[in-house]
Parts: sequence; structure tokens; C-alpha cells
Amino acid sequence: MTAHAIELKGISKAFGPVQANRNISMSVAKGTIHGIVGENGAGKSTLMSILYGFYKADRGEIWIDGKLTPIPDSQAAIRAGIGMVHQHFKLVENFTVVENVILGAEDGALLRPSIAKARRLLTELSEEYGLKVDPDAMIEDLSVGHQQRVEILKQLYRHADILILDEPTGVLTPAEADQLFRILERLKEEGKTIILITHKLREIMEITDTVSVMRRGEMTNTVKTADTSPAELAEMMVGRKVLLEVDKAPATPGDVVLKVDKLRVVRGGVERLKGVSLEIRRGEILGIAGVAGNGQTELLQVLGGMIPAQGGTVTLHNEPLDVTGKHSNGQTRRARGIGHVPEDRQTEGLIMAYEAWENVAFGYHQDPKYNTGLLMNNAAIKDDCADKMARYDVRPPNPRLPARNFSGGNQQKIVVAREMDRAPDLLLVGQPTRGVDIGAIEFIHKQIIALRDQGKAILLVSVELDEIMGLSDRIAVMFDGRIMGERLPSETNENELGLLMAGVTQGAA
Amino acid sequence: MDKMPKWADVVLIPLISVVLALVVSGLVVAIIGESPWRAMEIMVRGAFGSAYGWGYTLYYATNFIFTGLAVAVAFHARLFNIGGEGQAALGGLGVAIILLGVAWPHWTIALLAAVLFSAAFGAVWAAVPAYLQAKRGSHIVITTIMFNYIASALMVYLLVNVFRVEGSMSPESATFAEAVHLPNAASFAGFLGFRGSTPLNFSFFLALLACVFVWLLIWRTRLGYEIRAFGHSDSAAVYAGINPTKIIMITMIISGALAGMMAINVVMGEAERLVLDFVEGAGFVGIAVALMGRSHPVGVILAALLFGALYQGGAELQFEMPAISREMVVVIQALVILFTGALDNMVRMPMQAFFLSLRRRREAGARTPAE
Amino acid sequence: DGPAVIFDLGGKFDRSFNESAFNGAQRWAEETGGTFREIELQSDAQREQAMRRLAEAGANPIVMAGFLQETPLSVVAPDYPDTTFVIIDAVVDAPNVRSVIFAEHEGSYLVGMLAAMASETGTVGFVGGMDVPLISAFGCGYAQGVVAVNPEATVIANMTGTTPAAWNDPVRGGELTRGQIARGADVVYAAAGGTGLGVLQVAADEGILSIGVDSNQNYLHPGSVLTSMLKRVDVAVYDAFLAGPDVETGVHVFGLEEEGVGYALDEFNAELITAEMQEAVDAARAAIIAGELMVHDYRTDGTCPVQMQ
Amino acid sequence: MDFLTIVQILDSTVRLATPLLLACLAGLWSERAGIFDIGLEGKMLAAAFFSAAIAFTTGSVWLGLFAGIVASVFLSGLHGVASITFRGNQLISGVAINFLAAGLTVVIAQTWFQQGGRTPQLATESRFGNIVLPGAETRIRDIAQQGPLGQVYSELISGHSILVYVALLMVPLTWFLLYRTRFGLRLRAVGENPAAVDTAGVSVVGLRYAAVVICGVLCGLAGAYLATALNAGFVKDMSAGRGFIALAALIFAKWRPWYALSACLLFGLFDAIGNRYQNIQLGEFIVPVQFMQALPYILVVIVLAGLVGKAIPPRAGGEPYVKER
Ligand SMILES: Nc1ncnc2c1ncn2[C@@H]1O[C@H](COP(=O)(O)OP(=O)(O)OP(=O)(O)O)[C@@H](O)[C@H]1O
Ligand SMILES: Nc1ncnc2c1ncn2[C@@H]1O[C@H](COP(=O)(O)OP(=O)(O)OP(=O)(O)O)[C@@H](O)[C@H]1O
Ligand SMILES: [Mg+2]
Ligand SMILES: [Mg+2]
Repeated sequence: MTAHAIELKGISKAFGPVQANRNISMSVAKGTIHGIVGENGAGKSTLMSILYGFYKADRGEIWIDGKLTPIPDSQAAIRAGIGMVHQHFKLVENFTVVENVILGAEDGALLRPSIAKARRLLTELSEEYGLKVDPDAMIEDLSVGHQQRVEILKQLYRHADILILDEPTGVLTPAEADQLFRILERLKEEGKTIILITHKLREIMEITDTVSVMRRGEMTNTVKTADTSPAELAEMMVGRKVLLEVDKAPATPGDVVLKVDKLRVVRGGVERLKGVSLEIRRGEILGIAGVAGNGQTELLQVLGGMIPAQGGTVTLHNEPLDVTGKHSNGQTRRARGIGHVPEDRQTEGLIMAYEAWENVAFGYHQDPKYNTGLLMNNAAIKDDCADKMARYDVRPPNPRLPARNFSGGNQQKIVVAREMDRAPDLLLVGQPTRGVDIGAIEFIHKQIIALRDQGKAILLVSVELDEIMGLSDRIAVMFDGRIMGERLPSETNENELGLLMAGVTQGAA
Repeated sequence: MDKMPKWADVVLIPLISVVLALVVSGLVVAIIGESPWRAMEIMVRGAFGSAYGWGYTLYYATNFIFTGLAVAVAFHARLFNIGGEGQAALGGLGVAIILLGVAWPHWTIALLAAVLFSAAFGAVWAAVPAYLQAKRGSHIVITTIMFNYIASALMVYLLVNVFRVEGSMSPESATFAEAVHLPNAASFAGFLGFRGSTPLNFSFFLALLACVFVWLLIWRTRLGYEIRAFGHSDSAAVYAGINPTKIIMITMIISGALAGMMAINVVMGEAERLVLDFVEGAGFVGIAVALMGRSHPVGVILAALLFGALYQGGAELQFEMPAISREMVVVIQALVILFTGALDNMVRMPMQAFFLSLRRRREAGARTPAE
Repeated sequence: DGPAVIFDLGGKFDRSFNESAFNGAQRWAEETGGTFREIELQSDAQREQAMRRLAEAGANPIVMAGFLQETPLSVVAPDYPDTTFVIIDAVVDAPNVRSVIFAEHEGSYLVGMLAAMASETGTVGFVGGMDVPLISAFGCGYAQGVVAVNPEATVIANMTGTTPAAWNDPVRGGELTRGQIARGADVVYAAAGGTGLGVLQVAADEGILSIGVDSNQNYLHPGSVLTSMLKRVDVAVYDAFLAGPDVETGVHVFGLEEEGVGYALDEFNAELITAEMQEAVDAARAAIIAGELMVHDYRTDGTCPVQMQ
Repeated sequence: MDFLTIVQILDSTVRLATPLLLACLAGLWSERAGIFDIGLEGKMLAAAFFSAAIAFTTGSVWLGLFAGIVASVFLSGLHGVASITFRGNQLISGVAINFLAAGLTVVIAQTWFQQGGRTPQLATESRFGNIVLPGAETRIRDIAQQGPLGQVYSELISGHSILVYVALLMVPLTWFLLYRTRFGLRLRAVGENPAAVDTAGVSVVGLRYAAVVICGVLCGLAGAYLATALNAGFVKDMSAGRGFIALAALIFAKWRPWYALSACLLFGLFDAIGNRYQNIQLGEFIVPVQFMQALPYILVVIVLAGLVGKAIPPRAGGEPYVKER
């Protein structure tokens, strides 16, 4: 048996009162792909960050290639040949790609030679692995998929032998994810060792050799991927049986609720929506598929009142909705019965510093039931919050806990509870399960379908094709600010959608 | 789960920080060859040892409550209002205009008018930088600093050319009519030993009222909710339908109004006339007060009291120990600001570790018998 | 028991009247062996506080310098009828107050004459501190003296600032001086506290003449400081301290006659002041004392008969 | 307005812009690394005092300069300890440093020299003299006799203290270090996203301390210039708000070195004009002196409102780098 590329022995780590990792031991054989799964907050990222020297473990040893290797900081990890692509990218947004790649790995005090060398190597690497990016593009101008390429290139540039990827596919399209996996397989063939954290069991099954399950800071199981199944993994993670397929009755669409006609949006001088028209009926879920950055975000934002449109009309129940003028904002939308689960819960949907109960009123704070006269009725809001937390299974069910102390999945449940519990006539949902563990995904999907079954209209935007296919009653594909076409989920497949998402129309295909 | 009990965070840490600041100040006092013990005793006795001392301490504290609240309110919207100095100066202008311009029959009505005018003038002086921030993206820190300088020039011009009494050299306005003099502590709390000469006046209650107002505003009203939400995340605020321009404008107007009302204490309550440069850095001290008070009205009151005591105790120190100049008092203030405001983590980190280990031990202790 | 002095916001070492007051008190202490109490104000609100504290502690007389003390004193004085207060630079009408004011315009007139006589270009400068009527009085007296000697002369006047910081901005003082030199000034009179040090420095660097103020500043740059306009606050304090609690109250004007103001002549500027200049100035001095020559005081009506630029 | 006056105003602009420029570059280094610094004022003041005090006692202006830099770096270090090591509030630390410097300089000055918080006047030998370029006239009255070219050469180009030329040199130097070296790349990165630097295996703390020290050195130069070149000695509060104006210039310059130069020259120009022209008569109306003196500040506001628009500070600026909460 070959030496283990990585061996962790008795790693423990506490953040203040939170025991994030408890006495964890794990080993990964050289040249394999090892998966780690677990609920939100189970401690996966923490463990990997310790391996990468970002956090310092309170206790425990790290052995690399059979040698005890203390890793007090990332410098040591890099020297030991470890590279990590973090869940939240660690890129300097207003630097170019080359600058980000050489940062910390420059040759010599002057930049010019390093940059020249990096540019050359980047071209080589991108040809070798098909990781194409413009070396002189600013990170902030790149799509998330490209940003991730930069992160991976960064690690390759540093000759990492051990590559850690923390939820790399959360932001990728299926095609991009596929491409990533091809690259990972190539790297594996080259003898590199890879650790992959993901919430998507399909990915685990597809690519890993072994997989570990974490629960509440502990490593509960490690198995050969070949010997297990998604259902079994899910049960090990959550501690109960989980429904992996979406279970829903056929839709019975009613009257038109939302009618969008030739909607145009210009942001930062770029036309993001180039005349979008669509309709949603009662009791129907319209799924918008598309690669991130093709106007879905703007569509949701305009309908949710966050940004103004430059042209076009929108009607709700045949009454016009102001989308261009002064009165187009989140408050007036809510007054018209539009709920909105935003794409980014942390920067839009929640105030991370607010306690759960305060977040439950967020956007609805003008609601008379939350107010008595001039003042807000905090007691009423707290009651309402406790009630919602119980019904939406938010854990821990503590209204006084600040939002930032909930795991991603539970944060999302708070947003979902707030927006859906009022049973809005129209619900806008963006990326409802991004980065959320499977237990929470199951729950959120159920809620969305239940709302549809109450006869409400739902506009679902997601980059997860599985999710779109599973939930939608109708699917519209967006590309470059336009709707490329509509399909029924029963009459299409991922391939066809994938082509549409790439802007390829029937005729050309 | 918190790392330590709330009382430790709110009371213990500031207390230890203040003590540290005083220890370092004591060192400085010792270095210039005076006894730190005696200095300390004089300061404490001077600030709190008599009704006379309390009168001045609370008088200064009143100023700092107003300016501290002004900074605190703006902080909640993540706006850094360094313009308290200028806003308060303008507030004084408002007070002087309304008290000199109208023959008020009684101080109560005059006070209402003065509140209105000082608040309005301060608000206007804050509204311009706010507007520029909201609409033009001009950095509010810089514009408010500039507005301090502009206010100062404006006040000099007005005092020298408009308000100055015929034949008088002092750049100050005429004394206000007897009828509008605010009652001072001797008249409403004479039984506590306050004498007619105490500067502590009715505005103190106004300051406390302002604290209640700010508390209600920030933590109990929809506006306050929106202000805090905007302060934490402007992108989320937009999602919720909160208008950033509106919040910036309203917050700064309230902030400026509070700073402006400081003038009531000094101009109407104490000097009874408009004098040059009456703000005397209270706008800047307000920043420290707000930060130390964690932008909470109760914290602001406590921090204002501390700075009031430093001002008054420092004055006594200088009266009694000629070797200690007023700059020494500035040094002490600086150290208090440094230790309580900027170096507070120096105390907090070990305290957190301490409380955490206490808790671990308690939890371990609780577990053992069960096993 | 014993006299006391209150220094105004500039602080007792402002090289201006506070320092002068301190010197007077110091001289009294050295000569009589007595001790005195002193307070340096930190803020406006402390004015009354300081007076009351000293009065209650039994200090008598209590001397204070600065026109800003006027209003507080008029409030405090009646409360302590047994204490004598001395205020310098302002008039307070109360039976137990001695008001000492200086005829700065007269002293400035004399140095203005010297400036005009020393000037080769016919252009002289004036740099004031904070723009208040008192400083305008300095400037106006100076301008009158200049014009008396040379009716064609130009007087360039600048104030350093509008806030108390103007007393302490030597850089700006220096810049103003440079500007005045460029416009032809070859004598510059600084009535600007600490700011004046910058004026004197630049004048020395540029090889022109300067005039100091308040105390004798001739020694600062020998050969460059033409003279200093003396304002004997120290004498006023010394006199009051010497007279003790029984110091005469009422208004006392310290003019040329009382030697309350004047110009400085010592070894540092002996070469700059010719006998002829001295003669002319002394004649004017005599005329003013005799009442034959009236120097207009800006403070009386806020105007100046001489146009300055 | 004659030509010499214009040249003189420009000359005065350069002189007045120099301390602004040094302080502005100091702020640039610090803020580019993510440490906001409103304590520039205090550091300048401390440097001004110590440079004057040591120059006076030793008679050597170079020792004075060194002492000023040491004092300023010490306060920088304090700011660093508060905001980097102890992750304190950077604004309040700056405020405290301003107060501390304002108080301590006077207290120490009083203890050492007993001149009421001033240093004694510095003799010419213990000041930075003006460097006279070959063939240039020195005295204003001689310069006035020269032709336009000569006036520009003698008045504007020649005759400044060495620190003026050093300050001007600092601009390209700063630019080069920031944009052309490894150190600069890392330093800018740490002000934008410290986590990126940290995960790249570079010490965030080390970089930030380096930036803060550079800031201290530049503030030291600025303070020394005030006390030993522009003036001849220290008087209390002699920095007179220049630290704040430098911050305004920094924002105006959008945290870039060459823009900083233009911004500081512009503010220096406002200042020079405000010094020179007072009580301007416009027809019947006399513009009051207070207006002229407030003019630089009014212009700053107008410039910020009209010309710059949104100035985006370094993204991690003002926030301590916290990994574990
Ligand atoms: N920097 C930190 N400071 C304090 N606590 C932290 C920090 N990072 C994580 N935690 C806590 O440690 C625990 C484990 O977090 P971690 O990020 O490792 O979970 P995870 O398994 O990666 O979750 P997810 O699936 O959401 O990515 C959580 O309870 C979290 O609150
Ligand atoms: N610095 C931190 N302090 C406290 N808790 C933290 C910190 N960083 C992360 N957490 C918590 O750790 C858990 C997991 O965090 P992580 O950053 O891995 O994912 P997330 O941001 O919660 O969700 P997502 O996977 O959707 O991005 C959450 O409970 C989060 O709130
Ligand atoms: Mg994670
Ligand atoms: Mg996550």
C-alpha cells in the first residue's frame, strides 16, 4: 500500500464556544479523489482550512506523505504542496488574473519578470487543461466560473500536489462542473491528490474514490464510494432518511398572474435585459434556466423592485406594475403581494447582524401587524418569528440568535419562511438551495411546491439544472438578456437545455 | 452563544480600560515630577466631590451627550459624522437668532423655539454633506470636516460683523433677555447644594430626553430599523425597499439636529449669549463618546459623564497643581480614548479566554458527575 | 490672601499678552518674595468658574487678561464685593473692578512712523492675528503713523485667520509676509502672537525689516527687527499686585504717557533707528501725550481713516 | 496681476503643498494597506516637535529629522498595535493619536524648555536651508529684477528646502514601489482583500505593519518640514489641520500617487491664493476676509461634489482582518 498523501490525527478546533472540529482523524491515499460531505456547519470547511494553515488547530497532527508536517500558516501548506480553492474565493477583485496568480508566488522583487513568466505559464496551463482565461482581465469582470478557473490556476501555478476544493460546483453550470471534473480526473492521473467538499451527492458518486461524512464537528464515517449509495450517504449525514427526488403532482395552471412584456434593463452601461417577455399563471412554477450572468439576476431584481427598468411593461393580475418610475421599490412590490427570495441571502436577503426575529420582519417592517402606532411591536415580531422557526424547522429555533450564527441552510430557511409564509400571489425565488445541505434542500423544495399547490404563481431562477427540471412546470431558458425558448420539463432533457443556455437555437443545432 | 457574559462586555471591559488609561496617565504625571496619587484624588474630588463639581461635570456631560448622540445616530447608518463641531456652532447661531430676534415672554416658550432653531440650523449644516454623499458620492468624512472649517469662518464673520455689540470688542452677541434665561440647577435642585453660579441648567433634562428619543428612534421605530439595516448592508436595504438617499438624508438631519441642540446648553443655558468658538471640541469628543458608548444612548450617557468628569476634574487639577497644564488634561483624555476605544480588545481578548475557560471547566464539571 | 492671575485661552506662554502678564506677576514675586495663584483657562465655560474659585479661595486682587473675560467678570464681580478684580484689555463697570486698557493705536502709530521712515520702497506691511477689532486697532494706528510720515505710502494689511488658530500659525504668517514683500513691502509689523514669529523669521530670511509686538522681540533677529511695539501688560499686572487688595478701581488707560505702550530701543536695533527717526517719533509721542495729535482708535467706530490694502 | 505675483503664488503653492503631499502619501501607504489613518495630523505634530527639539539641542537638523521620524513612527506603531494586533477601531485610534500628540508635545516641550509648550527659535544652522540652484537669485527683491524665465527659475524652481525636492521625489518612488514591485502588489492586495494575501501564504500583519511604518516615516518628514524648514521651531498645534486636508486630498486623488501630487498642489494653490487675496472688492460688494479664508474648504467640497464623484476606497479599508470571530 502506498503512503498516505494526507493523514490527519486527532484534529480539534474550537471557535470560542463552538466546537467546530472534534478529534478528527482522516487519511487520503495518494492519487485519489476523496469526498467530504456533511450538513451546513458540520465543520468541513474548518477542517480543510486547518489543513491549509488558514486556521490553527487547537490539537492534532498533520502528516503529509508519511512525514509529520506542522502547518502553522498557509505558507507552510504551500511549501508542503497543498493548494486550496475556498468556498468563498480569495481573489483580489480589482486585480488582473495574472496579478492574482502571482500574488505570494512572485519571483524576485520586481514584478515585470514575474508577470511575463506567469503569462507564459498561464497560456501553457490553460491549453493543457482547457482552463481559458484572459490573463489581463480584472477579476470583477469575470463570471464566477472564470473566477474559479483563476483559483485553480493559482494552485497549479504553485505546483500543488494536494488540491482541496470547497464546494466548487455551487456556482457552476452543469457544463462548467463537467469540465471541472474532467480536469480533476486529469490531475488525479498525474498523481495529484484531491479533496472535494460538496453537497451534491451525484458529484460524489461520479468522481470520488472514497468519501467521509461529517456530523456536528465529528467525522462519523469513511467509506469507499463504490460501496455506498446517495441514499445511504444522505442518511449518514442527516441522521434520517432523506427524499432525494422532488415529489410533486402535475400542475393545474389558472389565470395569468404576472405578465412581463419587452422588459429592458441597462446597468453600468450594459444592456442586461434586451426585451424579455413572459407569463406566469396561478398554480404554476416557471423555471428560468441559464448560465449565471445572462440577465436572470436583473430579471429578479427588477421584478423585486431592487433596480429600475429602462423600458417595457409588467402587469400583475392585469393591473400595471410600475417598474421604471419612482415608486418601483421592494416596499411597493410587497404591498402588491409579491414575495422575493433573493439570490444572495447574505448580502440581500438578510441583515447578518440582525437577530432572527428582526430578519423575520425585514422588508415587512411596515406591516401593521408588526407595529403599534409609531413604534414597532417587537413582542409580536418575536412571537411570529418563533412560530415561523418552528414551522419551517429552523435550527436552532432561537429568535434571539443573530443571522450570521445560523448555518447557510438555516439562514435560507429564515428567508424562505419570511417570504413564503404570507402566501404571496407571486413568489420570486433565486437560487433557493445554493450551498444548502441536502436536508434543507428537501425541505425548501417541499415548501415551494406546497405554495404552488395553493394556487400561487412562482418564478424560479436557478443555475442548478436538476433543480429547474425537478421543480418547474415550464422552463424558460435565458441567454444574453433574452428568452431563448420555453420547454416543458417532460418534453426536454439536459442536453437540449444546455444548448439553449449556450445560445444555440434549434435551427443552428 | 456568546464568549462571555454581557455584563463583562459592557461594564467590566470599559472599566479596566479606563483604569489602564489612568495608570498610564499617572506615569506621565510622575514623569513630569508630580504625585499621580494626589492628581488622581484632586480629579475625582474635583469632578464628583461636591455639588459644585457635579454642576460642572454634568454641564460638560450635557454637551457630550448631545454630540455623542449625534455621532451615534449617524453611526447606525454607517455614516461617520465628524461635523458635530460645525453643526453645533450653527445650532448656536440658530439659538442666538431666535432669542435675540423675538421678545419671548417666558423661557419655556423660548426653549421650545431654541430647540427648533438650534436643531434646524444644525440639521441644515449636516444636510448639505448628506446630500452630497447620497447624490454625488462625496465622502462624508471629508465634507463634514470641511463644513467645520466653513462654519468656523462663517461664525467669525457673523460675530464680528453682525452680532457684535456696538462698541464692544469681544466677538460675541448681546446677552439674551432676562426672561429667556434657563433655570439652572440652583433653582430646580438647590436642595442638592447647587449654587446660583453652577452652569448646570435645564438643558440637562433635554439631553436625557434626547437619549430616550434616540433609543426609541433606533430600536423601536421603523425608521430606526431601516437606519440600522442600511448601516449593516446597503444592498440588503435596497432589497427590502429602503431608499438609501432617504436614509442618508434623514439620519444626517437627525444627527445634525442633535449636535445643533448642544448649543442650547452652552449658549442659552450657560453663556446666555453667543460667543466665539463656544463648541470647543465637543463635536470631536462626541466621536469618542459615541464609540465608547457603543452608539447606545445609555453608553453615551456613561461615556459623556466620564468625559465631563475628565474636563471638570482636569480643570480642578490645573487650579490646584500649577505644574499640570491643560495639555496634561488633553493627554489624559487621549489615553482614555485610546484605551477604551481603540485598545479595548487588548483587555477583551484575555477576558474572553478567561470566561471561556471558566465555562469549559463548568461544563466539564457538570458532565463528570453524570458519567 | 495674596494676588492671583487668570490666563486666557492662549496660555501663559503665548509670547503675547498672557506671557507678558505672567512676566509681571513673576517680577512681583521675585521682588517681594510673595506668592500668587494662577489659572490657565481651558475653555470658555471655565472663565466664571475660575474667577469664582479664586475669589472664594480668598485671592485678592484677581487679575485677568483678555477682552473675552469682560462678560463673565461683569456677572461675577457683583457677587464678591470684597474682592478686587483687575481686567486688562476690557472695561467692566463695577465698583470693585479695575479696568486697564491700552492705547495700542498710539503705540502702533509710533512704530508706523518708524516703519515709514525705514522703508525704501514706500510700501509697508501689517500682519494681524485673529481678525478682531483689537487687532484692527493695532493695524489702524500703524497705518496712521505710516501715512503721517509718508502720505504716499502704501500699507498692505493681512489678517492671519478668523479663528483662534490664527494666533498660532507661523507658517501662514510667513506666507503672508512673503506676499507682502513681493508687493514691495520692506517693513512688516506683526501683531499676531505666535504667528508673528513666522513673520519675523521670513523678514529676516528675506533681508527686510520687521516690527515685533507686545514684549520686546528685538533680540529674536538682531538687525532685522526694526523695533517692537511694547504693550506693558506686565506693568499693569505688576502694579496691581504691588498695590494689593486696595488697588484703585475704575478705568485706567495705559497710553504713551503712562508708558503703557511704546516702542523698544535696545542694543539689537540701535543701528536701525537713526537719531533723526528717534527724534521724529519722540516728537509725535509728545504731541499725542499733549493732546495735540489725535490717533484714531478703530474700536470707537469700527472704521479707519487710512485705507489699507 | 503681474507675472511675478503668479510665480510667487505658484512658489508659495509648492511650499504649502509639500507637507500636504508628504502627509497625503503617508495616508496613501497606510490606507492602501487597509489601515485608515485620521491620525496623520497627530503624527505630523509629534514629528514637528521632536525634530525641532532635537535640532535645537544638538544643533543638527539631520538629527532633528531623525528624531521627528522616530516619534512619528512610534505613534504609527501605536496605531498599528491598536488596529492590526488588537483589531481596534481605526478611526478612534486616529482620533486618540491626534489628541495625544496635541497634548504630549506641549507637555514635553514645557518640561524641557519652559517656554510654554514651544521650542526655542531655531538658528539658521539648525534648520533646513533653501537649496539655491546654480545661477538663481535668492531674495525676492532681486528676483523681481529678473526676466520671466529667470523669475520662474529663481523663485519657483530654485530656493526650496531639500525636503521639498524629497517630497516631490516620493511621488514617482511611491508609484514605482506600489505598482512595479512585489512588495507593492502584496501591499495593495492586503488593502483590497487580506484573506487573499493570507491564503497566498503572505503575512497580512507584516505587510500592514510595514505600511504603517512607511506612513510614519513620511509623516515624520512632513512634520520635520513644518518645524525645521517652513518654520524655525515648534509651536503648539502648528500642523493646523493639514493632516485633515491631506486626507481630503487623498480621497480626491482616489488613493493614487500622481493624483495625490495634483490634489496637494491644488490645495496648496487654494491656500496660497487665500493667503494672498483678502477683502476682494467686487463692484460695490466687498468679499469678506472670512470668505477668502474659507474658500479652500469650500472649493474642496465643490471639487469633491462636482469632479470626483464616487471615490472608492480600498475595499478592506478600515476593517480589521479577523479570521476567527
Ligand atoms: N471563522 C469562524 N469563526 C467562528 N466560528 C466559525 C468560523 N468558521 C466556522 N465557524 C463555526 O464552525 C462551525 C463549522 O463551520 P464550517 O464552516 O467548517 O462548516 P461547513 O461544514 O463548512 O458548512 P457549510 O456546508 O455551510 O460550508 C460552524 O458552527 C460555524 O459557526
Ligand atoms: N467568521 C465566522 N464567524 C461565525 N460564524 C461563521 C463564520 N464564518 C462562517 N460562519 C458560520 O459557519 C457556518 C458555515 O459557514 P460557511 O462560510 O462555510 O458557509 P455559509 O456562508 O454559512 O453558507 P454557504 O455555504 O451558503 O456559503 C455558518 O453557520 C456560518 O454562519
Ligand atoms: Mg463550508
Ligand atoms: Mg456553505
